[in-house]
Amino acid sequence: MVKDQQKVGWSKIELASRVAQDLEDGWFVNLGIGIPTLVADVIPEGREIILHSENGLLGLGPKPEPGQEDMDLVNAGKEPITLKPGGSFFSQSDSFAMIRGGHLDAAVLGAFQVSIEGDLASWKVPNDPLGRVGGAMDLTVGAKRIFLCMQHTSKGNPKIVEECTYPLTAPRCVDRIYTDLAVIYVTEEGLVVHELAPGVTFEYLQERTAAPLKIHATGLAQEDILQQ
Amino acid sequence: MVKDQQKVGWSKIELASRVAQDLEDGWFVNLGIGIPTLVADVIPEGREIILHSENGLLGLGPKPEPGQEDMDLVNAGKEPITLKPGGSFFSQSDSFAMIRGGHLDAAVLGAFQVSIEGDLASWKVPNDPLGRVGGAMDLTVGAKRIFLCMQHTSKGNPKIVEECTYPLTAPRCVDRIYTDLAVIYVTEEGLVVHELAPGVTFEYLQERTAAPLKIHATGLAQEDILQQ
Amino acid sequence: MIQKRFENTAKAVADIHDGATLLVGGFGGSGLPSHLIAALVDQGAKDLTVVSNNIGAVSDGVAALISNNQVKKIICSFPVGPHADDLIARFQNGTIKLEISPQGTLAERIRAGGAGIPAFFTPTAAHTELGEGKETRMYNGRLHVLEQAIIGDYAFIKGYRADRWGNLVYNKTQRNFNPVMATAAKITIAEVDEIVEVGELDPENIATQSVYVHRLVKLEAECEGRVLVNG
Amino acid sequence: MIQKRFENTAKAVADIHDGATLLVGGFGGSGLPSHLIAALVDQGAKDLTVVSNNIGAVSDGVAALISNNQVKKIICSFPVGPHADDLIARFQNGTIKLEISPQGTLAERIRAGGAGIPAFFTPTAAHTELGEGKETRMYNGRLHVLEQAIIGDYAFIKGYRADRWGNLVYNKTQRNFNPVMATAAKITIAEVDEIVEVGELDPENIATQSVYVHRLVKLEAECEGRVLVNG
Repeated sequence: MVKDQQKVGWSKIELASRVAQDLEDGWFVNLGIGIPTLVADVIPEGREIILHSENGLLGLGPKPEPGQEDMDLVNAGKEPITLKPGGSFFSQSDSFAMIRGGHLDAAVLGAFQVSIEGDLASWKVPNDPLGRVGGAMDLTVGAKRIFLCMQHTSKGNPKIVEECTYPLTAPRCVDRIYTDLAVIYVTEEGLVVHELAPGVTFEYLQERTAAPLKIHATGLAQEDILQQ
Repeated sequence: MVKDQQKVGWSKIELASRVAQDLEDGWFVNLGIGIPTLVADVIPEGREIILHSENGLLGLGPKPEPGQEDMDLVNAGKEPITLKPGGSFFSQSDSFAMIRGGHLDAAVLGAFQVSIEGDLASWKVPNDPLGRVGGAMDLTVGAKRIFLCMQHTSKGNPKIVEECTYPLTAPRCVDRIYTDLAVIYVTEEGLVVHELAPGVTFEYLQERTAAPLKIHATGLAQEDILQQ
Repeated sequence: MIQKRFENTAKAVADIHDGATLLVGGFGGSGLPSHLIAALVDQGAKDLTVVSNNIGAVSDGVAALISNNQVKKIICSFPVGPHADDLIARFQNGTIKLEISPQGTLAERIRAGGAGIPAFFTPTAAHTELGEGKETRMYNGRLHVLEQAIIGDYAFIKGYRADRWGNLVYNKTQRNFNPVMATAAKITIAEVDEIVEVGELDPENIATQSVYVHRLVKLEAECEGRVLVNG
Repeated sequence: MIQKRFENTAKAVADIHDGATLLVGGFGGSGLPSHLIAALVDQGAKDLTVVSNNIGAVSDGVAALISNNQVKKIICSFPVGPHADDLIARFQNGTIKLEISPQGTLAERIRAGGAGIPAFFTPTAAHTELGEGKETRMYNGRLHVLEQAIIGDYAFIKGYRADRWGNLVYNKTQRNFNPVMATAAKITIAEVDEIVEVGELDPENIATQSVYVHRLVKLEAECEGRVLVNG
């Protein structure tokens, strides 16, 4: 069901839901700061996905009800969250041992730029004197799969590019890119579009992408996620 | 009070008590296997000495009463012990992080040989194909002080020697040597006898020691520990 | 739904292949996963490399695998003990290789394996026979040796209580090598006394997190299983 | 008798010298030892090297020391945030040095410092600006960088409950960097909500063992203390 042209693509929460759809039962998944943290609120019913937060928590649940916030129970973005039954707390060194040791099935992260080869730039813009790496470099070398979850463009500029011009977080680490416009896989054959968001055409998507896109061999899905 | 000549020197439990006397209030102290484990049973009244066991325990207490043994609560020698209030359990990797990181005030260990310079040999006899290092090498590099607690001789052969002929545990690591015959400090000036056990003369001690001994500048103590 | 429970130890160890590297928890008999070891004796996988602290301390430990000729290499800190005769014999006739690692280095190498650290410098064993042949470097005026991480194909772990997700708690010094070995194997198999509902374990008090445990066997079920098999 | 309790934060931080290296726990405002930081602002020690994950996240964190011109170097993973303006200004005019370390590398460098490991190889930051100038080596077909341990002269830690021996438990994600920083300083100072009798904390559930904590301040006593001082 294609929506009104005024509203093309997925909203942030729809995008988070689209990512959540692809997280498999039994996976251990880290959520980075920004849109990825929304994934905790939209885990599909009946699926046991154990969410990891870099600050030392496994079993992250959705946002608390208003008034139930506990500032000793926060996510990677320092926002109050809840703990699911079966959850546990541990130190930052134990948390990153878990990350770097390859024990997480996926990490869902934000990005400034991602290249056709899956290079990721997410910690520093070129003229920023500081940068803010946080756990991104550890997650990109450690998690079994890296799923980006981001707006397709930034101030009208494409974030998916031939080659990153921003400082790298890690080379060749990204497996999939989920944006407000599409689901794109990083493959040996290049960037392959698997799904278009409502109201998005392939041409519309390519115009907003600074790297050549391919259509998935079995064709493109295009669904209104809200109908599912 | 010099004892009957038939029984010269300290018994094992007297020796352990003599070591315990020199452990200071508030110290964290590891006990190795063998005679050192007896130290846990003879900590002086009123002194808070927190004993560490390499298998992941701080706050080791004395042996349990007969019938109260718990095979999930054992020391480095796999013998049942007790836990003092304030004690805690942790993994072997955390335990050795504590040891190697320099956090223990002292370790009380056994020895095959110790040299005039404080070299320690305690893990392998020359013709043994196997050896058994356990935690000895970590303790000797990690603990702030190494106190040996051992029989002065082995089958009549001196264990205190000019130079170790057995494979080393660590070079220049021993601070003090407590034996059934004497208390000896390893110093820049050589091996200095601080105390003789009951019935032991300096000459008797030197005869059983394969390295030159010196008398402590302020003279020698000689006490019957049982009187204290 | 996450389900890590296996019906019995035999099924939990069934796929262990010849030549596998196996980490075995415990400190002597304390916290020793002896039922998993017994199942592996029955299963018969050969040419194993076994990483475990104490080898000859008890008869139902790694010594049982050695006596059954399933082991080609041992990495440990303490090979001797009352049940080391078969290890000594096989070491002397060259059918078993032995690598002695200081206990703290052994624990740290396993932790490093689980934590994505391939190698680290440690002062332990510098200037000794066990440091010979290893790369060395000076730090803080002291000689250090470079040690390599250890990763297992499988780890055998003994826990006290588990939940369905695979969270584990231990009882007292039963903990020892179990939590660290749990982190360092592709497949970690835990034998436990009890399996409780998800949410019953205190979240502040879980010593091995669910992410590290892949298979669970509850010991009572196992005993029943063995009776059935034997009967 | 072991007595680690100090009357107030002012006395607990009184001896911190100019040029000291200070580890500060917390993740943003969560588990942040903000009362110890406030006391150090009052105390005024200068030329500090501060190791802490988030610098500009909250006003009562390390940002307060920066604004008071007490810091010459920051080691962190995340310098930016709503309270980073003074850091940015001082970084740009060259009065503060900044070393950015990936968060996991930062945590591991601190753990290494506490564990007697002077250096280790990690895949994190290989092929990036943060790995530049560091020794590299291939392991398992992947580039790794050699990272150095961090040790503090002091660590500021926030705990939930303590006992007189210095054992600590934390509340939920308040744990974060606190347990690891507690291991890596010559003097670790903990501010806690409560001090209980020795033996009241569950021995299975102590996240920071007594050996790592040298000074304790109970926050209520501290608040009274500050009122007295101010009155």
